[in-house]
Amino acid sequence: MAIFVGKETRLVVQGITGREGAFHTQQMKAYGTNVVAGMTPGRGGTEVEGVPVFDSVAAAVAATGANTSIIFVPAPFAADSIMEAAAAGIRLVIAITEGIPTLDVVKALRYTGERGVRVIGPNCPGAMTPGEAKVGIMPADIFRRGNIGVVSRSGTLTYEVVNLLSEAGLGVSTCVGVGGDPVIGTTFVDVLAAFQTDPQTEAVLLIGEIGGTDEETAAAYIQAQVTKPVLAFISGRSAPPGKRMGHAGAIISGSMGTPQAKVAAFQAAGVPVADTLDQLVQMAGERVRVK
Amino acid sequence: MAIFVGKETRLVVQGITGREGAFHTQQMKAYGTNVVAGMTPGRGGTEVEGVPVFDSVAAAVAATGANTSIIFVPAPFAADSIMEAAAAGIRLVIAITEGIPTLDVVKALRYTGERGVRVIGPNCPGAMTPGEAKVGIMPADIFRRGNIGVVSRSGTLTYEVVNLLSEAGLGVSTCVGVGGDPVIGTTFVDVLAAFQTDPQTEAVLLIGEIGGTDEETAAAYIQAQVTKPVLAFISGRSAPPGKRMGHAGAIISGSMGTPQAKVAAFQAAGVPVADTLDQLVQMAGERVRVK
Amino acid sequence: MKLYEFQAKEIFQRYGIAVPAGRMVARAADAAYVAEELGRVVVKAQVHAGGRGKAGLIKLAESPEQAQSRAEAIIGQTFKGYVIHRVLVEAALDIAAEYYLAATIDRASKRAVLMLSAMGGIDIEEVAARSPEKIARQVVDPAYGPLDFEIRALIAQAGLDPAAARGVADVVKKLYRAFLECDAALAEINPLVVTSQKTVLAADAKFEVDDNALFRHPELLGYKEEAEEDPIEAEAHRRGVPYVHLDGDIGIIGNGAGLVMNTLDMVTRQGGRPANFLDIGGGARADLVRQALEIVLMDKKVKGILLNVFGGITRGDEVAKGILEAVRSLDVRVPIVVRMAGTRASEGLRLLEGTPLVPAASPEEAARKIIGLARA
Amino acid sequence: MKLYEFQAKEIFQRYGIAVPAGRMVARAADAAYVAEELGRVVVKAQVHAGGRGKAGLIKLAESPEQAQSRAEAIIGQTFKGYVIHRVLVEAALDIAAEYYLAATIDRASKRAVLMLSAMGGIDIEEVAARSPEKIARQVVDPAYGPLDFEIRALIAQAGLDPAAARGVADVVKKLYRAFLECDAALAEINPLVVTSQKTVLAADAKFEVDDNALFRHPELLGYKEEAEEDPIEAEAHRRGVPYVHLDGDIGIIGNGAGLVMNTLDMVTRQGGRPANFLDIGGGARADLVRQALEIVLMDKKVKGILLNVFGGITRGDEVAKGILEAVRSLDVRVPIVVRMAGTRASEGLRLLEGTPLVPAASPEEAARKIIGLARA
Repeated sequence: MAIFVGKETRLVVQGITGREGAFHTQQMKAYGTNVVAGMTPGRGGTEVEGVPVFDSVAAAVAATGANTSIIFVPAPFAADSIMEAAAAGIRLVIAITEGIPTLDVVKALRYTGERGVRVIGPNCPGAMTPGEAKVGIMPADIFRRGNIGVVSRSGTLTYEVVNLLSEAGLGVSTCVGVGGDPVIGTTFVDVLAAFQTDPQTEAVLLIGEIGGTDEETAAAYIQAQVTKPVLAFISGRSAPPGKRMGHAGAIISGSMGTPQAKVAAFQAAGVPVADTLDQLVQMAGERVRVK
Repeated sequence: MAIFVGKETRLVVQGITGREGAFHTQQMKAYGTNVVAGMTPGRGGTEVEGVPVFDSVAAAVAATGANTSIIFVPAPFAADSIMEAAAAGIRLVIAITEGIPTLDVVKALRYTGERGVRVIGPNCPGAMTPGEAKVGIMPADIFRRGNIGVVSRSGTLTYEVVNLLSEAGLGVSTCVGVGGDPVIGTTFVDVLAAFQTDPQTEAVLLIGEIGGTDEETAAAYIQAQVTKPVLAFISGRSAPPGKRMGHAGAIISGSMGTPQAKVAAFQAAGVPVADTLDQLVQMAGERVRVK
Repeated sequence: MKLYEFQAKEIFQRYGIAVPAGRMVARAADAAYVAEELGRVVVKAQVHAGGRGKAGLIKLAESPEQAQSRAEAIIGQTFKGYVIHRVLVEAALDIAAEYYLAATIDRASKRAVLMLSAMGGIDIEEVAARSPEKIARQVVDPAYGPLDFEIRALIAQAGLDPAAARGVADVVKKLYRAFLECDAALAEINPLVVTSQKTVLAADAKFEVDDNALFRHPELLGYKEEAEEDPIEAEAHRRGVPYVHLDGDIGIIGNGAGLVMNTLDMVTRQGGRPANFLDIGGGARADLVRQALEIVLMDKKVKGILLNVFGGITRGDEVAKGILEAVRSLDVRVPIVVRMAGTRASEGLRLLEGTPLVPAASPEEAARKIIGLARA
Repeated sequence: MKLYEFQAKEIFQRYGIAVPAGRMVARAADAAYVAEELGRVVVKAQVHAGGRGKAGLIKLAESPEQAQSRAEAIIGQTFKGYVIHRVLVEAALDIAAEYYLAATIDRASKRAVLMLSAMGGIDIEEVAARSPEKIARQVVDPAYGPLDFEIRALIAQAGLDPAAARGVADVVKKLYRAFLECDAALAEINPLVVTSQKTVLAADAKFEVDDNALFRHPELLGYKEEAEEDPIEAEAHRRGVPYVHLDGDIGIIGNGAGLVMNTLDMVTRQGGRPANFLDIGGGARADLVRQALEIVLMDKKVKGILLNVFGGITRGDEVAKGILEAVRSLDVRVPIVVRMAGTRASEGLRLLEGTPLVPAASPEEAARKIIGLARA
């Protein structure tokens, strides 16, 4: 295990009987992820992809010792599912679901927060430690195992980076998509802190985007706490203010969240900022020895 | 200090400018309680009984280092006052106010609970360690310092016991009125736990009453955890079911809260139950050496 | 404040909980009129006491004529001390299942608790006593309200028909909202009926509001007028005096709820029967004592009064003066025993010597004296 | 979803926040009629864009005639790309103080935040940039909502007139309730006016609803109809396609918001101007690609389209087949460049050879190619 997910992961899939849930359960199992249980209310006792389904997360945890949950539950019910996982003793909840109302997320994170449960997402591609476990929806084929930590607010853009890394002969320790929503459970700083203490990770690629101030906070944190090399990229530099570019979080409001501010913050913190993903990967190659 | 209040108490009086607040501030000061601040929104900068008044508890704490609060704020605003005290860093809140809506108390105790703040009451006479501090409304004259801990759900009935103790030449370590409401911050068990570890206390008098199951819980706790002698008395034995005898908490509903159940629980736990207060005090005298 | 069934159902409807079609009537003839419209009906006495079914106060009527005769039989009856003035006439339901659902305060957890049972329609106290495991409970964290997964667990634990689960879950949420927003002490549906068409309705309803929260519920004040049935209690509450009417003949007045409760115990212990509970609270100002005596004497059964006062911060001698002043301003025709304790109690008792007030030094002595005098 | 000022004020009124008397009108003559009733009025353009005051779109009118001429001058104007169809005609206020009040989401604390400032009536972004200490903030714990003492601290920190504190506190509570219960992303009052009679009113109002929560707000759907002003965006949203209309001439389609955003960056970087943002999401099924192309081509300014797809779990060659199928079913008259990456991307690109679709291997190459083709 590099960070968050790995061989120790015992996964319960919430919403396993849905189309997405079932498909990705198959994909995750095929990759070797230890999927121990599924959960859909009213569907307890059945099986999906050979995985036993339970009526509640509590029952799944009791029967299988699941410690990690992935959420494919539809948006109106997803926040409740996050809280159910936390109440059942799950320690890490990865919420893939897109379109959860923000105030539902606020409530769910208040709930998980006081129970010390980590949430990644929502509206994220999940987390993956190549060669150990994939807890998410990322295409496994493009990943190579290695020593570069990747953290990103975007899904497909992350795949693109990972693909370029693999093409360049570089590999990933853990890849974490933190999600594109304005309110998310795990931020850049949380992931950077984990990479900093992870022996497998030698450098970190951070894929930020416009909106919010997570990148600025990350820059300050890197300067104060991170000794490993971090390289950054900011997406959405051409986006006009006030327009929401798909990600609910990617919106420039007033002077907040501009790409200029983010680039400046990283540069002030000594973090090189690449102009393109190609350049980012090239810079990574210069800083990391390939094992 | 025996328990909860003593020489270390630095008291802020919330609602100090009201009739009750001002009167009892004078009484508490006269007893020697270290009243360091008062608080009433909009009255900051004034003085009551020589005590400086602040607009907020936060300001009072910052200026005076108050660590304990007593609440005389009218019922509609009292729960907010309890939360304000907890937010400002006060560690013990004694809520005298009667008639706070139960759901307000539920909310306030949720708030103080997650901050590790103790609340005594509401609807209680407070706590008093004779010779050190009086944080409440009990008549100080009747108290003698000694080694008997007193805990009670009732106010005047407690005074009666204390008075009888004094007449019998016995004294009190700390007297705690936990309050007559159905939902209270500090229960018999909490107070018993504190008395058990208090070197000054040699025996405990517990004045219970009908309603709820605090007495039954206390009986089980005493059997398991308390080595000091405990003597009990149950008030309201003649009360008919379904009638609320002044205390909102003192109501027998169905099979819950009957005096028979409480007496039986204490007896099963080896706790003698007195039939009258005179008898209670007499039993106490037989068990405690007078210093 | 306890509400009548029909009032509780008004609140439930406001929160979207379905109830049977029905009308409240005070005249038996009107019951027939309602039954004309609704067909087969149930005629239900509106009274603040449980056990109506066993007492024959809930009756099925197959025809308007029968509805009228049922109503005639019920209206005017006295049940557990309450005169029945009205009946609720409701469409009879096509019942597939009867559940029990309630929200109340759980003292132990210091939170609200939801209770659900498949054993609906019968006395829940009996279920609680005999098979407590049949009542599923879910404590509600006030920070979040009842969460969907908690309600699912509650329903599963109670063992309800899974086909009814969604409908019941919906009622649970609405019941909690009504409980919270109306500052209830109890909100109960027994039975919660599932019809053969799988609709879920509150067939009966109990609702009790926290009196301390009435100040912020002007919308419920209309119910308050109707709620009080004992005329002396009603008058006492109008004057802001905590008075509970009991059925004995010894009036009890004291300062402090615990002290008064204990005084009742003492009188009962010595063979007397208290006529009431009355707490005058802190101190004992003359006007308050006067009010208290007036209220206690409204009960014509009272043959003697025991005044039990603890001189606390207010000193005993001052309390005695207040009592004397109050008693002198009234024409009291029954004996009064005054027991006084606390600060300067002996000085206070001395002041009563030579007055019609009989002093006593202990509760036992006071109880013995007033019982003797009342019997004389 | 952004609401118009008059809609936001409807919501505020529903939650008990006072607003000036007023009416929304679409014809200038009606503005005179409203002014007859209200006297001195303010005529305010209803448009989803800030800075109306500076642009002369909020005007005082002393008489009905002047109100009509003000409305005539405003209605029909185009402001920041929006045509103004309506004006709100409101009674002019007797202003003693102007404050700023808002509730929004604070990403850093992951909670709602209340913002209050004595610097009301002006551009709050300017205040935030120049003197951030003038804006008092209170993060709201969702477990409790804003507590009275927190609101008092907020008002004290903002340095408001203490005489207005109680009235403002009341509005703060109501604003938060509206924010919470309507699932708002932003609820703003600027200025919050205190009149010389010390009444507190929302003189202006902004309200933005979280689109993800609209499913549980049927009561707000009426506003949605009116909210969309760009016809192509409206059509895209009806089809459930995330499309944002921009003002360039290169249509952009891709899978994944981050990828599309980056594609826009690439085109801009190479000197092109994107006509839109369009995310087709996971995979690339033929019908979805077809829908996307139809929507992008509704914009007649589009001179070329860049399709940027990452073959992830769906393999590149399958994606290419989907795209080919979609394009063949449409009569596309502008050049299309397809850039493909990820799993089996080279196989996918090979399939496009010999078709009208122009393959590209990198975003840079794709951007360069489509800009060149569009200019040709």
